[in-house]
Amino acid sequence: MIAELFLSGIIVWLMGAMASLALWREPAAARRVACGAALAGSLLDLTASAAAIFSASPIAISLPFGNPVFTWAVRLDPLSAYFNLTLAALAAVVSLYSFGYLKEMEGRRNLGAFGFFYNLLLLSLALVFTASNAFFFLVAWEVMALSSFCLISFEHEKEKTRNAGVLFLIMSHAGTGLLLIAFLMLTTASGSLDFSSFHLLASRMPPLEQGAIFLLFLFGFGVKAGIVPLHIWLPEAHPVSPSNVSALMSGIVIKTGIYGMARVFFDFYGTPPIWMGTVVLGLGVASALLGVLYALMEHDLKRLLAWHSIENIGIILMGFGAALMFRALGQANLATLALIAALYHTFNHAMFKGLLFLGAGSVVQATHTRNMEKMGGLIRRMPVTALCFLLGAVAISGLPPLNGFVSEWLTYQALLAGFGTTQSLTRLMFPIAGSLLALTAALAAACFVKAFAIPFLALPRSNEAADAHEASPTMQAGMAALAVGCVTLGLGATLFVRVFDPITQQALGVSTSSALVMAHGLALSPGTIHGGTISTAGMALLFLIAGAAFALPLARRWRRRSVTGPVWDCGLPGLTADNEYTATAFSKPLRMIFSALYRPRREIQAEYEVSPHYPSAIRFESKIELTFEKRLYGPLRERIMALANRMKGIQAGSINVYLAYIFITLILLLLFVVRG
Amino acid sequence: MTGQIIGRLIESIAQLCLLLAIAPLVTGVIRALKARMQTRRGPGILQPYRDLYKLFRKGMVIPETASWIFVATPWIVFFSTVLAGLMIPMVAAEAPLGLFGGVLAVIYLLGLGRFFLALSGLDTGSSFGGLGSSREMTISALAEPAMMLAIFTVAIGAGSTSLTQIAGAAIGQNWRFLAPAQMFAFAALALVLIAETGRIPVDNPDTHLELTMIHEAMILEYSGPYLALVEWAASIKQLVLMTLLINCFWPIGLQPTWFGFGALQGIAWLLAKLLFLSCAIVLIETVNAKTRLFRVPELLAVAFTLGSLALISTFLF
Amino acid sequence: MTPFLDMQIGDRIITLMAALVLVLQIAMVSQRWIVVHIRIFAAQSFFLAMIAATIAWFNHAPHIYIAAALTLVVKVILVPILFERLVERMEIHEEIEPIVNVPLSVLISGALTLVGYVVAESFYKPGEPGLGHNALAVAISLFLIGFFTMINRRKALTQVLALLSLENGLFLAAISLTYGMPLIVELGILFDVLVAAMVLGILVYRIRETFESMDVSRLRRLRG
Amino acid sequence: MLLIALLLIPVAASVASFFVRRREAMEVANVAGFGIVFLASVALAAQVLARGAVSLCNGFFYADALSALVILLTASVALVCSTYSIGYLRDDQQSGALGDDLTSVEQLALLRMYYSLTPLLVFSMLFMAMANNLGVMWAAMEATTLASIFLVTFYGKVTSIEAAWKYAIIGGVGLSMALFGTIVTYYAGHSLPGSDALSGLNWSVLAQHAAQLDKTSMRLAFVLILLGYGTKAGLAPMHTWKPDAYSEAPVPSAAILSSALLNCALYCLIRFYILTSRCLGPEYPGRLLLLFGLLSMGISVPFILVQQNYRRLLAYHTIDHAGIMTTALGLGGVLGSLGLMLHMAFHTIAKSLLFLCAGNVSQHFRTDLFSRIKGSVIGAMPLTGVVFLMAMLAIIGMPPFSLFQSEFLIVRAAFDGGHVLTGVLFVLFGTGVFAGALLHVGGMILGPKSDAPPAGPRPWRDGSLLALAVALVVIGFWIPAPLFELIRGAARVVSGQ
Repeated sequence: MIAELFLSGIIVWLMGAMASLALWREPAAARRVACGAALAGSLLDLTASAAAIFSASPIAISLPFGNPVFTWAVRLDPLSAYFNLTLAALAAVVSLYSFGYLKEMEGRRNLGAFGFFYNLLLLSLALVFTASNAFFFLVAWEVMALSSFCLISFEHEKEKTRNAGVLFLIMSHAGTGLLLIAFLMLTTASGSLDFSSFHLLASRMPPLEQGAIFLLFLFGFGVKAGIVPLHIWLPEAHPVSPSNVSALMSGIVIKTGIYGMARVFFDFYGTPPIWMGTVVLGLGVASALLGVLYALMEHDLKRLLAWHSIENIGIILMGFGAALMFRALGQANLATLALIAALYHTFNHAMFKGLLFLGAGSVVQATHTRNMEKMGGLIRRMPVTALCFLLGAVAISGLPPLNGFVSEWLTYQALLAGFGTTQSLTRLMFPIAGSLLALTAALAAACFVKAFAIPFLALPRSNEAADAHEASPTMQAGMAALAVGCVTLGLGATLFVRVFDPITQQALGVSTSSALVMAHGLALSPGTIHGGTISTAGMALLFLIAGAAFALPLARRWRRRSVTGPVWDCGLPGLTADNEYTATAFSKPLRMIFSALYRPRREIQAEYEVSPHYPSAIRFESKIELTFEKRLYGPLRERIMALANRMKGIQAGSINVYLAYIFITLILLLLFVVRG
Repeated sequence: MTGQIIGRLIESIAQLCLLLAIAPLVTGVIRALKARMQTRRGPGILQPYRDLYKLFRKGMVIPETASWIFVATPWIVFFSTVLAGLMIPMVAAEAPLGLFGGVLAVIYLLGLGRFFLALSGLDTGSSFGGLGSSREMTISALAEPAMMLAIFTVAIGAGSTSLTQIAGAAIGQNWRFLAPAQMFAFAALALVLIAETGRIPVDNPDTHLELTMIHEAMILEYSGPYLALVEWAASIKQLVLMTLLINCFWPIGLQPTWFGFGALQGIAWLLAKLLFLSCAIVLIETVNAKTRLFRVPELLAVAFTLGSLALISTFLF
Repeated sequence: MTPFLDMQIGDRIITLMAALVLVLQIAMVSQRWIVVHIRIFAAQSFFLAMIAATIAWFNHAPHIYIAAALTLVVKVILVPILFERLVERMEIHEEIEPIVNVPLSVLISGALTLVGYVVAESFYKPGEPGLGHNALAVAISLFLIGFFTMINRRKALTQVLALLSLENGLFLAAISLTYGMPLIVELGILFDVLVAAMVLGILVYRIRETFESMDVSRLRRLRG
Repeated sequence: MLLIALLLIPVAASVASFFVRRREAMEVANVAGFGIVFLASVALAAQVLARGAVSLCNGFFYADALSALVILLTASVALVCSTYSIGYLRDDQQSGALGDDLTSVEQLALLRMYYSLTPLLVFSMLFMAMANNLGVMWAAMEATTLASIFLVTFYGKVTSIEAAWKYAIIGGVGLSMALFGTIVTYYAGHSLPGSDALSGLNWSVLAQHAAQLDKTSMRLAFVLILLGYGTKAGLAPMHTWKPDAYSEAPVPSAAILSSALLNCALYCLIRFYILTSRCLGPEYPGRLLLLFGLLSMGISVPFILVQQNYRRLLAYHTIDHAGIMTTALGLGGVLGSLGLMLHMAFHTIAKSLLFLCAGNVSQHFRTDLFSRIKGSVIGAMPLTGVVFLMAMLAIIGMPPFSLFQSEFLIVRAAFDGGHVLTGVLFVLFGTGVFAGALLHVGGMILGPKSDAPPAGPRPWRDGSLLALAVALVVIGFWIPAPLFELIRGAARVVSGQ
């Protein structure tokens, strides 16, 4: 039954892809078919994976493709099903949103091709999460990369877009190379390509190979997940693609890297040596911190969100790292807690990052710019979008009572409990990581004050912003759905954690949701001996009561006594948008405090008319330096290109030289023959 | 079962009243002491109550550029602060709403309030508001890791982030705070408290010079009842943090439960300790001058170092 | 006369002529005039044909006679005539200027001969009829020296000649090692050589036409 | 009988188009001839599948699965290229690309040369594939060179003559080394019974008694053969002629050279590899092949990274893939040889497709340089653009296209065989090539629409393009069972098990 549902979902996506490609001459029809099929397929997949998580035994299906050498086999075990659930939940909403979002493009762009690749992306994602042998996994993996590439470079007439797409595909392919090596090392050991033959295999290998495979997998998947320092493609590629695609990219595509790591760390490895966990934890902290720090300096709304994806991937990796370390320390329960925290955050991030990107999409479509400095005051023109975006911002900043808070709280609990698990110096890593997580969260909050306030609040900063209009109904519906998702995942945490039982059972042989839920499902506890508890539902309840009992009546009473007046403008008549605090100004203190990292450059050009004290116009520009791009990748690229150019001398055009190559080779080989 | 719930309810209401009642008092006391230290006569310690009363009865001016965020913020700030206040042990080790969240929840609830306060600062479009929000978010972000380290140290001692557990573990061993780890953590948390409550040398609560003010700049556009709410919330937040500090590190007189005469004794102890801490704060405020904004990170770096020292010393001793 | 004696005489004769062929090859390396170059090539091919004939005589292998005859026809008569015609039509007068100067290239060809002998040694098995391994050494040396000459020449035509002399080495190897390949193979190979000579001749002609020179070291437009 | 037909029809086509007067007649002769050849080759494949190796004229002709596969691939490429070249040459004739100052008679002469040489080229390739005698095989190989030289000089440009010269000289040297190798092989077998007969050089015979061959001679022979046929296959460092020849020849001929002729050269290598590995064990030839294979792959990377001419880019891709297949051969074993054969089939399709796309582009934009292409290909001619990008992605080993499967097999073979370094280098070079190709081709195909007029209809060219494109896509998901059996049979021939 589940198998049929899953397969039908796949088939619907396939049909949608083909149909919309066939309809490329009728944009409207193509759009409806593409989005409709995507939506239907997602719903089918949603039910299938929801059922599959709790099904007694994994569901194995073999697809009728390939050739005698390679089989295209998929298996839905709880882990796959969970990620599939994330995918389907997000994809359904995004497809709904796309109905309205794509309408703008009708006639201007080839929606048939878009629909094709869009459905193909969903299809390949589902297959990545469920592929059950190394070969097919890589095929799905690359198809996913390919369709993402085509969607990223959908607006390929812009050079920035082209470069971003190419950079993405090249880096992703390099990562695939690492994966290929790692998988084949395992295959050589097990003699089969099937994932089931890799189960706990890696831990049985000699330490050196074990470490090599681990690192290969970590970086191979890390490229896709966008961990520092392999992240450089992410802030380029996510902003330039259409916003519904960005939502998918940030929401789920980068999660394939997380899925791969989960699969490797908790399925292929039994009890890994502790250094592995340490490495992952360290990378997680670095990604989280750098991601948010760069996000703070960003004034391109979508780029800012892209940087935050790096940050959240870092938070997820902290959970993984902790889980690995706990496993090495033999703390199955704590490992479970950390794993749950990571997986929970994965789902949450899919929700609120999807929501934020959809919101950004509506804003960009309304204002025709991605630059926050040109927006402002949108909360009046786009109230629904604003509300949804606000909820997303609160959620991603990890503030109660929404879902981001719950998963970050679980992460804290795991890190906190870690201190007691060992006497060695490594225990210090846990609290340090915890405090840096706190810093990250606080900076994220600061960043989202900016990201919400500058575009949505105060006065519009440009004409486009002034006459922006609210998004179309389907788009609103999509955003609203995700907002509701964020709220429910926050308040219903105690219900949702039960989902993890089968996964942790499969991965670690522990299922703890009963220990996590307290006070009849009112409160959530880390399940450690006497850890603290939280009850997001309780908080929300109190807020509601208080609001209903005091806020509303009093507010109504006070409104009678209130008048509206102008803002205090220091006596200078008339407050205009020019007086407003800009995003650049908002992030200035942090730019100065972290200048060691940013190396900011500023240019000020002022034009004077009368005296130098009264400039008629001032142009202020402030740039920061992206360290990795400038210090690591730039030089690397130049080196390689220089080397290649030098090697071109081999083909210098002289036939005598060409003959000489052959001659020398011949002599050498002859001597080799005689000697050997 | 129901008995428990009712018990919790009573505790909560009691603590709620306590919070609302003595929060302005603490502010008042601090102001008065400060005046005395500066050999001014200064306002009486009940001045804050008068201010609130007056403000609540005034009308108010809503900026025409403001959106519903501006109106919603005071409520959210107030409620989240009060809710945080109900999660900490004040009189009894048993925090009334301990079930709803521990120390992390407290911090994040305060964070929620700050988030919306900053939004409202930017909502009006006045550049003062933006200035205030930007500085507030920056400083609080930098304060966060130090606070978290200190709290971790304490929580590790108690093996829990539940304040009930922490305080409970502290009960009885009244001189525990002499342990190096505790002292470092205390120092760290104290510095954070100064930063969070916007006191000299980080911020100056009673000035309206745009160069120096942070918190005041954010709420510059508020007037009447909403200003009252925000100010009240600010003083409650200050009370909460102070209580957190003293009851975690210095649990003398902390009662096991709210019921019985112990409660009164507990309240007395609480007030005494608050008074002591206020004196300390006043001392600090008077002997220091407000530092430049870009010196604040150094202060918080010190706090962070103290926090990590605390950790390491728990690790050593 | 016993076949044994014949064998020895045959060996002597063959070795002698092989040596001559080698000398001619080195002479080609040091040669400056194209026409003489062609003639030396003809002479060399003639001696090869003779070697073939001798082998055929002493080993009673009639089909080698055909090979010998064909060599005579193709390499001693047809190809040289073809090339001399070409030289006349293109009125080439300038002398060959090699890339490596003459004395050095002669030394190098000496060294290559050494290599040839070293390689041939590994084939020498005392058990076998002696006829051959000397000749093989010469063949390999011819091959290598011819190759070196190709590298060393600038003129298209001389490169072709060098290529042909290099193939002479192959021919010598074929007959001396294995008393000739199967006939049809020989025919095929010789036919190919002939066609190759013609094709290359035409190419040389067109190069001359388009570049007003035969200097192939100037053909350096296609790079990278 | 089939074999004879396969040989006679191309000759007939060649002769026919040499004597007819009108262009259409030549076109018909070519297309018809290659059509029949294709059918015959399919029939041959079927026969081989049904009854194993076919042999004729007491073993002078010999066709096992390996030959059948090579013949099939050659025939199909020839057919597609013949249909393509109709449109291609007509376009050239109208646009005056044949040479501006040519009279119609001279143009016709050029066309005649093309249409009569191409069948000869195909003929010699087929002949080589079914010749049992190694000497004859060599002769046929030399014939391919001779037949293709004047295809390279087709445009009569300065550069094309230069290219032809390098092709001829280097090819000549290479083949003489191959001949030397053949002679030594013959010598190695001269102790066998009946060696001085014609069959003494028959591969089938030698393969049977490979064990008795003289070891030292085989060592020498294999080295010479490797260098010789390696030159034709374009293995580094004997690859230098390739970019020149491929970028100067008319596109259809370049397509044939880079796909079919490469197969033929590898075919010869394979035959000798089998002999040598049976005589000396697989290590000795294996290591040498790995060396040259990896070297070729490595050398092609920098040239692809900084290439400015897309036809030369394709040429370096061919070098890269020659390296890949040589590596596969060197790895040997069941996996290696299966990977090799699959890759040969897949590469033939993809590479010829790429050249045909390049032909369309260069005829529309009148340049071979990336920098000179204004706007984007996909804007000017969507079909070509899409297919080009697709084929490029396929050739750099992107799933779901088929080449990924074969390369996966090859790398797996490397790891299974313990050649970890080989596997790692393989992946490394693969990534390098991927990056280079994507940078250039992506930039060329994608981009804003140029204001230049879009290309008109090109039924012949686009038809051939589409046919190959469909084949390329389909084969990635599903290989017809008989074809797969044929490939597997060929792999068995290589691995001997």
